[in-house]
Amino acid sequence: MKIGVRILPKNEVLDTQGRAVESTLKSHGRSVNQCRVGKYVQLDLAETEPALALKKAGEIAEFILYNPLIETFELEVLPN
Amino acid sequence: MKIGVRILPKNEVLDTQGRAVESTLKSHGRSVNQCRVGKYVQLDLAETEPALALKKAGEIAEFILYNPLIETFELEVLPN
Amino acid sequence: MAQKPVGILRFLGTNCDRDVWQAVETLGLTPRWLWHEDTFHPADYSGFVVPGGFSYGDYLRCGALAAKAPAVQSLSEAAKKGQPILGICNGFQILCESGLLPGVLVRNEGRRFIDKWVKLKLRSSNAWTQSASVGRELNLPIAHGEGRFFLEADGIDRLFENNQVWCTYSDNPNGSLKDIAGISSPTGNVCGLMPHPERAVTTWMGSEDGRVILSNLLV
Amino acid sequence: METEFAAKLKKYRLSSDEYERAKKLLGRDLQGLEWALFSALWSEHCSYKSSKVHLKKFAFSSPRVLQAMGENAGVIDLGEGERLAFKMESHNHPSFIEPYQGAATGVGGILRDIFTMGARPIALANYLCFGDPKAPRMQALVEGVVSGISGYGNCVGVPTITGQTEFDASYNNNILVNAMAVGLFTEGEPIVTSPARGVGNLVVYVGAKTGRDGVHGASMASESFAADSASKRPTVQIGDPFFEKLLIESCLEVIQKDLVVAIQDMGAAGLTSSSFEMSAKGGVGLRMHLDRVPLRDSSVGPEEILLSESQERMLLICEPHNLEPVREVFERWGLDIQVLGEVLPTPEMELLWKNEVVCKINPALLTDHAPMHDRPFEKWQPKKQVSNLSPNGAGDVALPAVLGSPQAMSRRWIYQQYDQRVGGKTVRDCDDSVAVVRLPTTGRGLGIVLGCRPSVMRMDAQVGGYDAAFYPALELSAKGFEPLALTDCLNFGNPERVPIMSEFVASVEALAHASRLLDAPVISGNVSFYNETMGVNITSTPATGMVGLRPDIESLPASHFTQSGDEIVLWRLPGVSYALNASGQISEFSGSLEPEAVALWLKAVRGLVTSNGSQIRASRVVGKYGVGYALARLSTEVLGARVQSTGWANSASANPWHQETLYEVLLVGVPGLLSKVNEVAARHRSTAWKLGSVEAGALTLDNSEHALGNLLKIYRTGWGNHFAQLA
Ligand SMILES: Nc1ncnc2c1ncn2[C@@H]1O[C@H](COP(=O)(O)OP(=O)(O)O)[C@@H](O)[C@H]1O
Ligand SMILES: [Mg+2]
Repeated sequence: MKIGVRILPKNEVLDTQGRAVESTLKSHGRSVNQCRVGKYVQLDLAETEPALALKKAGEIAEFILYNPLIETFELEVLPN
Repeated sequence: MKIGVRILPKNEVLDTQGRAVESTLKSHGRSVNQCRVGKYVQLDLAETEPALALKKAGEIAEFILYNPLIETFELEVLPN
Repeated sequence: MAQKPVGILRFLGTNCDRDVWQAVETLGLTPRWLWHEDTFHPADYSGFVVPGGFSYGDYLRCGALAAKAPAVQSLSEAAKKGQPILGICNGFQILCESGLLPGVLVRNEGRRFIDKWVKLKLRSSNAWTQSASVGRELNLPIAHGEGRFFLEADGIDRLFENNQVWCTYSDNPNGSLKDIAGISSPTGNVCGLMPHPERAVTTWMGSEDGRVILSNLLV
Repeated sequence: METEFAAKLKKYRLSSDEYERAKKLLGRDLQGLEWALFSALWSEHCSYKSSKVHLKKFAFSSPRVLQAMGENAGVIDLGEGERLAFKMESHNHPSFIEPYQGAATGVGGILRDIFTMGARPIALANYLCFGDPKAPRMQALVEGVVSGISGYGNCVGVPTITGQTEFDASYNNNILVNAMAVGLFTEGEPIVTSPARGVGNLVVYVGAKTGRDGVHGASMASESFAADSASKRPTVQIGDPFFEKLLIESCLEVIQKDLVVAIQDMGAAGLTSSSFEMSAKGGVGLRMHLDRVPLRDSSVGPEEILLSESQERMLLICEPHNLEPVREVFERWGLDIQVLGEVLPTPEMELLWKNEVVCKINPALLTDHAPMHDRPFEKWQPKKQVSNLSPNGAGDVALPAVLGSPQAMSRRWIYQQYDQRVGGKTVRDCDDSVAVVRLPTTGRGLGIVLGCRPSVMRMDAQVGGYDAAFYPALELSAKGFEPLALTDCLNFGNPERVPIMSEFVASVEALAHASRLLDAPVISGNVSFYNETMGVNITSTPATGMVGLRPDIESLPASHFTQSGDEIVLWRLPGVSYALNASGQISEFSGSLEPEAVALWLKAVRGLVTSNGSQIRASRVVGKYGVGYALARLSTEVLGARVQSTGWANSASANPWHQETLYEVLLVGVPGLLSKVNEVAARHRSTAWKLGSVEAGALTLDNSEHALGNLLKIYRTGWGNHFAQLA
């Protein structure tokens, strides 16, 4: 079962990448209100039950995928 | 309106980060079948219509967010 | 009695390990490798250096993958016992990710890797700076893409109150909060530093200022 | 039937002549995998079919050369147990398609050539040619290439300590990305080569798994770019510097423990070229079970396995009893290892798929019997030579204006992204015109410089070929280094065009002649033809990398003024003279080079520098934009100079400060320096003049005074003006 992990920089952390994308877009006349750039991790797990897979993915995220000082994460079950 | 852009390395392209994360997880007894690491971009757009926002986000993704030679992307409408 | 050896940690992708080895030898001390997969007895060593480089390619977040290694568990024991530990550059990032030091190092404000000589100021004394050198200016090279120190605001204030900010940039190259180049644990034995003292231990390298820090390994 | 055959020829990029040749060698038609093998190994990239006849001109024997052309890299003996391996290679086409990965994998590839031989990489350098900063995609190409080099080199832990960056519209659609790597063997460390040996020994695959990356890459690099090249893109090769670092450590460990018989990296045409070369050179056969190759994706078939250019992979031969110790080393470094087969007594490559022989062929047919072309060319005739330079040939070129131009401006934006000190051996970094590494066991100085000036090549390919060796040799000599040896990367357009081939031959012959005169052999190199896009050929660019040696690193002359009151001496051996116009072009030149005289004079320059120790405090070779520019580059925030043009200026020139003569050097030292130079100058039909002295505050050329702060500002802000998107 595949689980997606969306990791985004916290609001109070300066997101240098997001800022760079925003300013490039602006200079090309494609303005956006805001752009945040984070990470996306796709985990393919042996678990076949969504609940179990989400639990395991959550543990993996806590273990290593994100740093709570600067990031937040969300999980999503992906279609196969 | 907020749009999420999931960017992942193409399947046939080597994912250097995913490979390293996968093997670290394995060596800590948290094995996964596969792990792919990409980017997640959250765009906050002026558009309020989902269809229009998705169209604009798609254009922005093509313009700057992803490299078609090595990546693929998917869009999702995010709750406010 | 000969001094106990200095332990140098090696992870997959560490690349300043030989440079630290060379600097430790230059000081007349005996270096020893500590392999990431193995635990060790802290008491067998007089101090530890976690060298810079790109452990695990800096993938995911720099230092994150290395922070989980068995050798880091032994290093935590050494930290608790009050032994001197210095993390340089990626070594600093590893110490932060493993929780041995507070905060985190994120991408430089200008997003690009920076290699240059910088002027630094030593601000407090700890296991890696003697009180005599507080206030001193140093000239050391930096080489990093992710050297911007970050911690939420009250955390930063506490660092200053506790004298844990021991080294600052005179001309901030990377957007680091409060010009921070190095911090220490509350007890002062665990220190992190973004610049590379091991790259400045002989005149032909361009500066000998790295000795001001590394010579504290001599007990 | 006929059209199907034609389509196959096209797919495998074989000409009908080449097909006939292959058929004759085999005594039958090509079948199965043979198409892929001939396609890869007979490509220009692997076979050097258009250049081989001329590359032979580089050969000359020197006791210093331990390994010359033909191996992964050349090796020279530095004496005292220290030996050096180095080589330069191009990654032009991949970098134009995907600049970050193209440049990164270029660095990875050249490093593998070095450590496969058992040398530890100690330095990287890069030679970059970009188009007009305003050309389409150029800002993104510069950004991508530089971050690719920095991303790979920094992570793998090898310092990038010098380079050269050129801008010219001829590279607008075909940039050049050449990377050089230098590796060191210390006392007792073995040099390993690639010939397979020992019947029954194992053929072992190590490193990354194989994917479809760059399938048909080698044959594609041997074709001109068409407008639709996007549609022909194979899967982009992704470099993993982290994996490369593991490969460096593990390969050096098995080599130093003497566990391997031969080793070869899988570069262009991957497993095919590595295995066929190992087998052909060793005069033995190899049996390889292709289905044992570790795959990233199980659907990859035998032909793709043979042609894949997945990065960070090696093929090695070891004795069966050493397999376990070899496995132990690679596994400790976290790398896969897989036995593919064994060494056979007869020179025959035997490829199997699921235990069935799918190809059996004599490897020499593909390597030694590859076609060789002696492409038509014309004897060299200078086209821009005049008897006297026209007074305004260079147009109006004031020093400040020149300093901010793409050709002249500071390249710090580039090299500030490179780790220049990892390894702890860097004495002089990218800030200097000559990079200097301290050899760790003997404390001697190793100097590294790149050469080839496209502006001079555009002026005259023969003069440019000489200059590609003489200019870096002079830069080394002016710092007291003895030039030892060269590597090259010959970047040219379409060799099937006579003017291009003529420039190739003229410059190769000049370079070969200069290298013989300098006693600095060309020990390795690379040819990149077909740098032609939509009919436009690049400036012929035979890039070079030269190394030199000094017995110590004490009193190494600086590259900037160090002390007020120092005497500034211009020492010239008159030859060719010209002036660059503001856009970096040379419309005419006068005079001619006397190569023998240049080589002797270079020795005199080095002799003077080394015998005067700390009395010569700084030196700089006069180059682009003449003496004025050289003085500006010697100036610092505080120290400039007051200098006069009386006596030494070439009369016809409108602006003496702007003219360049091949060859001349500025020496800066304690007062009385001129008389020291004069003691040797006359013996070489050369002349020296005192231009003036180092002075604080300004650079004053005759009567025009330039504030130092302003000059530096123009020099440093040039980058931001021309590359506003990157600043
Ligand atoms: N691509 C590059 N990589 C690393 N260093 C470079 C590169 N291009 C230029 N440099 C460095 O920039 C400096 C200035 O280059 P250049 O203008 O050619 O002057 P110089 O004549 O002093 O070599 C040199 O010292 C060179 O080493
Ligand atoms: Mg140069």
